[in-house]
Amino acid sequence: MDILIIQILNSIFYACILFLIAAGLSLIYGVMRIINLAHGSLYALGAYVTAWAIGTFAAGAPLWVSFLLLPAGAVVVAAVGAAIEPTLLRPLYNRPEEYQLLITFALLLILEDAMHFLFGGTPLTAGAVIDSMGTMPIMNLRYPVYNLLVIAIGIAAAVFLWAFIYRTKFGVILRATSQNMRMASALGLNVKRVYVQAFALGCFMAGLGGAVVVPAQAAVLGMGIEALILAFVVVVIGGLGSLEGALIGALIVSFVRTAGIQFFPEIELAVLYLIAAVVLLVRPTGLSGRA
Amino acid sequence: MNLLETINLKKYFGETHAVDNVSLTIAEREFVSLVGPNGAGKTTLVNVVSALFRSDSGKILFKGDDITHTSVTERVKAGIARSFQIVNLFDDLTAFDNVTLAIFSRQGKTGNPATLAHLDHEVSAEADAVLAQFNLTSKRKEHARDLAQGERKLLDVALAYALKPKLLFLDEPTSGVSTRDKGQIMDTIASVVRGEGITAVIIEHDMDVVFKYSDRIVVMQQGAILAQGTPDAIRNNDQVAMILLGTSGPDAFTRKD
Amino acid sequence: MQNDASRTGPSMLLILACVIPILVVLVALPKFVDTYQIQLLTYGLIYAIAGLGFNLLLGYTGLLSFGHSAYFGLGAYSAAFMAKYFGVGSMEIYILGGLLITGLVSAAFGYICVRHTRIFFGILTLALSQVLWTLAYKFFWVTGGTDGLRVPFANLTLLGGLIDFKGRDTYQAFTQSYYYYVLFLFCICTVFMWVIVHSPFGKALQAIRDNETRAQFLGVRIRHYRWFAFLLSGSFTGLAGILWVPLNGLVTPDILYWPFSGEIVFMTVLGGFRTFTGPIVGAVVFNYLKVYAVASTAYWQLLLGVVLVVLVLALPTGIVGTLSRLFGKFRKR
Amino acid sequence: MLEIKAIDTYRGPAHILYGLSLRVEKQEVVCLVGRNGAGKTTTIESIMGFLPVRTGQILFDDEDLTNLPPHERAKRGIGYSPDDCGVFPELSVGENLMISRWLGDEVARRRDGKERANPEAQAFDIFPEVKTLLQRQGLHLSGGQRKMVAIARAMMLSPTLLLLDEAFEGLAPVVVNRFIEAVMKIKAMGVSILMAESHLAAATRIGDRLYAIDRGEIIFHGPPKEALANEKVVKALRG
Amino acid sequence: MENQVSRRNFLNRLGVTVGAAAAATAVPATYFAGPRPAHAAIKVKGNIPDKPFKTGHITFLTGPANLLGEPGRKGHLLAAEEINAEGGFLGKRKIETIVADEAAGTDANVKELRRMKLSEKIDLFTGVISSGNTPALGPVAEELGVLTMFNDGCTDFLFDKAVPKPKYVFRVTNIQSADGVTSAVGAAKAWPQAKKVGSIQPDYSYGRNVHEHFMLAFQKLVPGAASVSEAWPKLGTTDFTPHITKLLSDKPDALICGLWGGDYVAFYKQALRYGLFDKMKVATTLAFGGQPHAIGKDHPEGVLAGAHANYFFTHPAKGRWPINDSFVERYYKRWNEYPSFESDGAYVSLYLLKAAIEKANLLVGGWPEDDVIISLLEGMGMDTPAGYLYIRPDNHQGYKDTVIGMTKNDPKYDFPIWDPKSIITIPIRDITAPPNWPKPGTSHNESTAAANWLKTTWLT
Repeated sequence: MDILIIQILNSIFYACILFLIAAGLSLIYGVMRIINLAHGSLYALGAYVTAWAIGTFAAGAPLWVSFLLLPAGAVVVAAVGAAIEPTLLRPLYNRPEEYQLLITFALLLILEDAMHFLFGGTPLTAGAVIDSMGTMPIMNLRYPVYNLLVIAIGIAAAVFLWAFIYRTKFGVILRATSQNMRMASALGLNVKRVYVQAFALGCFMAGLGGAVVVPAQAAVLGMGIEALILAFVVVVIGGLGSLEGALIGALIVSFVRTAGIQFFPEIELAVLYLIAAVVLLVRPTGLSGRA
Repeated sequence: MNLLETINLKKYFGETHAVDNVSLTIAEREFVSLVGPNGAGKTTLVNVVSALFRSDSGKILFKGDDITHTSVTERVKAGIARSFQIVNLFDDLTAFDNVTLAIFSRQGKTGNPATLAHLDHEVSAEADAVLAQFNLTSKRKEHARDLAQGERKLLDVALAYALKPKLLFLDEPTSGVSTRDKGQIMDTIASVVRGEGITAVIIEHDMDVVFKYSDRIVVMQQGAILAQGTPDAIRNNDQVAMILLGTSGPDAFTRKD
Repeated sequence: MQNDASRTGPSMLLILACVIPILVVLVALPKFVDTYQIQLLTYGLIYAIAGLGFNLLLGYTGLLSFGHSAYFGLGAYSAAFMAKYFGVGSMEIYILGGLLITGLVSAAFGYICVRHTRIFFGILTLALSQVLWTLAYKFFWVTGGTDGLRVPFANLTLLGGLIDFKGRDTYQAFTQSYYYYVLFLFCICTVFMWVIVHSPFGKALQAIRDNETRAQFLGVRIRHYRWFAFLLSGSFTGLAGILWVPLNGLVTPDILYWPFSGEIVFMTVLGGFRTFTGPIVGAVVFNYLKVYAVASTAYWQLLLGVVLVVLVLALPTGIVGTLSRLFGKFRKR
Repeated sequence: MLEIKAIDTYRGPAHILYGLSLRVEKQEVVCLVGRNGAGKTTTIESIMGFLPVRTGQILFDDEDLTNLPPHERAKRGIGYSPDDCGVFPELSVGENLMISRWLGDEVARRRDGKERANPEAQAFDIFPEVKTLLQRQGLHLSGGQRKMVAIARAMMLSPTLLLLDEAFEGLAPVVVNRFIEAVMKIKAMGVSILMAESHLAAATRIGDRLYAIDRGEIIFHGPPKEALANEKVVKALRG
Repeated sequence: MENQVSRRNFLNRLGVTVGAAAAATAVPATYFAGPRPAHAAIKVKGNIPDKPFKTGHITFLTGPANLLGEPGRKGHLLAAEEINAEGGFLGKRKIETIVADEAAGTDANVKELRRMKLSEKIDLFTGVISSGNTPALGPVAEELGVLTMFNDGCTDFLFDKAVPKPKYVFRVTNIQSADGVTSAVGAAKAWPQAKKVGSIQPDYSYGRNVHEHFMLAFQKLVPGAASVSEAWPKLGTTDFTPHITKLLSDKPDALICGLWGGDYVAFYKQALRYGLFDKMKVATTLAFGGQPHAIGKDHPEGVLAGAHANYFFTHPAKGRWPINDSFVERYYKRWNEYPSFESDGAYVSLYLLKAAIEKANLLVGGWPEDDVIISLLEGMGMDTPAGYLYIRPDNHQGYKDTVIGMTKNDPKYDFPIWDPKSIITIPIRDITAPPNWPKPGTSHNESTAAANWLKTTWLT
């Protein structure tokens, strides 16, 4: 029973992280029709920056300093995104989508090594944050309190993002641009600026995912490539460009993965890819996507 | 004998009745013009008959066979070809290759990966003949994207023609072409089509052209056939004249049910 | 964008005039350069075969597969299985058996994938290749897991047993013989692919790429043709995988993982995917580029990434495309 | 107010407009009539900035717009209702209107030097029924409703010039009259209008002046009545 | 009870020694790893070219495995610097090292080895951490004919199957099957009641090897013991929580953990948060395998901490084995950290080669051919920081007595070390297959010769 609770909590925790990454990926696709292969690396960058910031500035400082530094990864990644869009992506909007895919692949290669260069080859951790929050008992077992915080952040992010997209001026602009870019510009929206903002927001989400996950795990090279492929599975299952889809997909992937490790470890990953392939075949727009 | 027959054909787009209960027959070797104001449903009718769209209801008979539910390829094989209002070519291929492709397809050779296309002299000769018929010989080696608009229009028709169809739909073959080139293009097309005895249905708005080349004119409005007849009969039909000229004041917007 | 492949009636004389000197150089090369360079070039030629196959889909059919690692890996693993479980050492049997397996799988995968185009096609190919990757990774009792399977050249025979490499210190002999073996197959593949893209079928593929609707209205059965192109493409890439195994000595799941698919795309774009020779040049250059990048800096990915950025932004037609444009300008002057 | 000087516009490889010139004066309804594919939409899109103009100039209130992006043109008070209406399908009607209201505030402030008292007034005055649709998704509007929303939305921008592309296309006859009234109302509000129309009859009813376009060239320019009498125009528009 | 008595007998029969005794060498060695004493001058016969001695070193420069790769590289460099300070091999040939990253993947490593030999013309290939890589690189080294001293990647599979008759390839650290068996002996001694065993292993050959040999030995030592839970996280995983939960749910008495490098660090930190160490006894094979300071003070005490059955710098204890004292001192002075078993392995590799070269020079004069060096390396013995090392001629594998101990915090260090009282030493001959034992695929089909030997002969 206690195990079941922990496994459910863990699945939700993992779903939150996946949602943060996938929502950004989906948002960028929704607005700009670009599949960002570097998205996982941006997630990793968020993790590295937060771990580095906490390791550098919060050593020996009170706990609140660490919490203050937690979003550093998300902010930096958003800034990186805001720099990437106008320089690398903008020249390619009129070109076939192959080139957009390729440039993000190049970006992936560059980011992976840039992190290697900046943060070194050894994993960075921010375990002090999670350890300082301690654990709570769940019947016979213990569970890190920090994980609950991440779940809360994940839910808050989902609600916030939803509200942001469906309830604010910027959200209306974003949706309008994604539905009809030309008309949006004819109504006075600076589409270039909206694209930068959307891309930066998508990157922010990925960076946030990395930032909140790093105290619980660690920032290591290659974490982005693994995350990307799972985020891909998430958005394919949920539906490219759909926020609800990212949520549904993240939950499915996360629970299937937990069950997979418990019951069918040999084919856990294969099952996820197969689900994605079947969804693509039967409903290419995903479970909650529109035709 | 009727080559094509549509029976109560319908195609709606939401509230728009693009093709509304159209029953039309086309006889063999006829040159029919399809005219009518914007949005009358001419192009939609051609799209449905050429299987680009599925009809909502009704039947299409070709040479007496029911082809309502056949695919584009099957209709092409049966002998229905068409050109497009907005030029629809293989832009990265040469004019010559555009035409050879149609010939290869007609001869069922496109499935063959083991012979060199340019060594098929029979096809090359035919392609050159087709290009010559359409006055495109000098553009043989140009990529389709580099041709002038008028030449592109001609090539579009040439592609359809190279399929040696029984029935050829030509959707505004002179639209987007400067006035200068229009007459020449129509002359070329008409001479080829007449010369080969192909049944042709042309959507055209230049009434000079229509009156000059057609055996029969079909006038459409609001998705339905308003009138049809010989050029002379249509010329003298006041209702048609008013609609086509758009001079009928508010009546122009009256739906004919 | 220029398209060499679709020029009407390629001039045989001109082609032979270009090809024969290159061929002579390639044949004579082992006399002049050391084993290591020959070995690198062999890798390059093998990737070139993969690139040729891949480009039939990307360049000629207009479908971007992000899962071609699957067919390369399948070819490689088929050969490795034959070596490990059936004690087969004959390269010819590897090729026949491997082609059969990659052919069957690419036929099956292709049947599924060509239902979609554009980005969905890309994602579907990616997902399917990842399925194979996890299988190779997880079913270690068959595949050796991350350790992979060894295919030592010591047990290998070429030309139905005429050439073998028993005994010690035969690496040099192997490298030379195998280079010629691969070179020969590379020539066959190139000619074969050249015929395919210049055949009526190849023209039909280009037609589908340029204008799907119109191709349909010429009576071309689009999905059918795409499927067949997929099958051919997968088989070429599979052949490359088969040839790669003895040279590499072992096969690991890395070549099934999606970044390797990315590399196949990379080399094709590097050379220029709108030209016939682009993928060949791209594959050979990419191989050198990567080897020397890895050898000279720990940040080789960064180097490759920057090259790719420059390529996409400044030279979208790739090496061959850019050269032929420059050559064209030069000639016009 | 709006002056187009000899523009040449291409769509991809196709040369569409050949040295086209036209003018719209203050508080004037100008109709651009021509058949499908004659270049009407291309003209409108050139004015809006969607298509680059290869040669020629576009002046608005004596300012050269030729090289400005679309949103900058909108900011100067050019409202636009495209032929497909361009209503955002997954936004509510309210949100559709809101987008141009934000800019409209800026446009009005820049022009009048003060805030708009009631930004919605103009739009709802023209089409009161839009008020009842505010919660509805763009996707679920009928063709006529979509046209109304598109025009109301353009009016929210507080424009000085309104570009209407095929505003009457596909409308039931009763509704057409409502739209013609609406155009008159807009004109009375002091807004200039450039309409792309394929129906000569409708154009002659509402246009103060008329340009006829065929194959990318202006073949006639003058009062609507004269257009009806002009054989060249009539020929070009028949079909 | 009877079982326990006989088990104790087994332990005795195995020759297990407990506590700080150890380092009693069976054979007195002529050579030892470390700088030459000041009074002993280099005696060189014949002319030696002063061409640099090129060495290729592939190791993990990046990724979680860098925790093992880094000390290996540092050990190698320390030895090279010391030897070069004497003028190089035979006083003439200075060692030059080119390094490449093992994390680039097996295929890339194979290519890099070929480049090093064919293009850079290296004289010696060394390094390699992962046991996924040596079976790939070993045969390639044989093909290329490059003298090779692997300092790790110690899978049995290398000399059992991949290179059954090695010529150029040697390996210095203990054979892999000894890892699992050593941990099993340590665990059986500490927790004789533990019957339900859980296992968490990296999902590749090392993990499978540990799992198999641990279970094999443990079931012999603790009758009735059975595996109740297995978790196989991918190498390089950062999130172990689903695996930890799985282990918790299956409630084993003891856990055998073969994770290493950064993976182990991540695992133990996450396991702490779920209270895993309170719920079961934990035995590891490589907890102390990385840089010692990589393990924090938060690591629980009483965990059986393996060091690949090789070496941990606090053992032999200070004052008991001067070779170790001096090695630790010099290593710390050079790198400002303590050595790991990888440091020892890489360091010893070069000194082994040095000894063989000097011996060969005395025999044949001039710079000796590889063949002569190889024949002298075969069967060579040497006193090393870890104790006596012997290179067995039949399989070119280095053997030394295995050690393992329990974690304990010591105020002198910022990280846990072995509790001196808990350290056990097992004679290697008691836990591994003897020379010329049939290899897999000959008279048996076990995964390793050791497994077959354990099954058929051990404790019977």
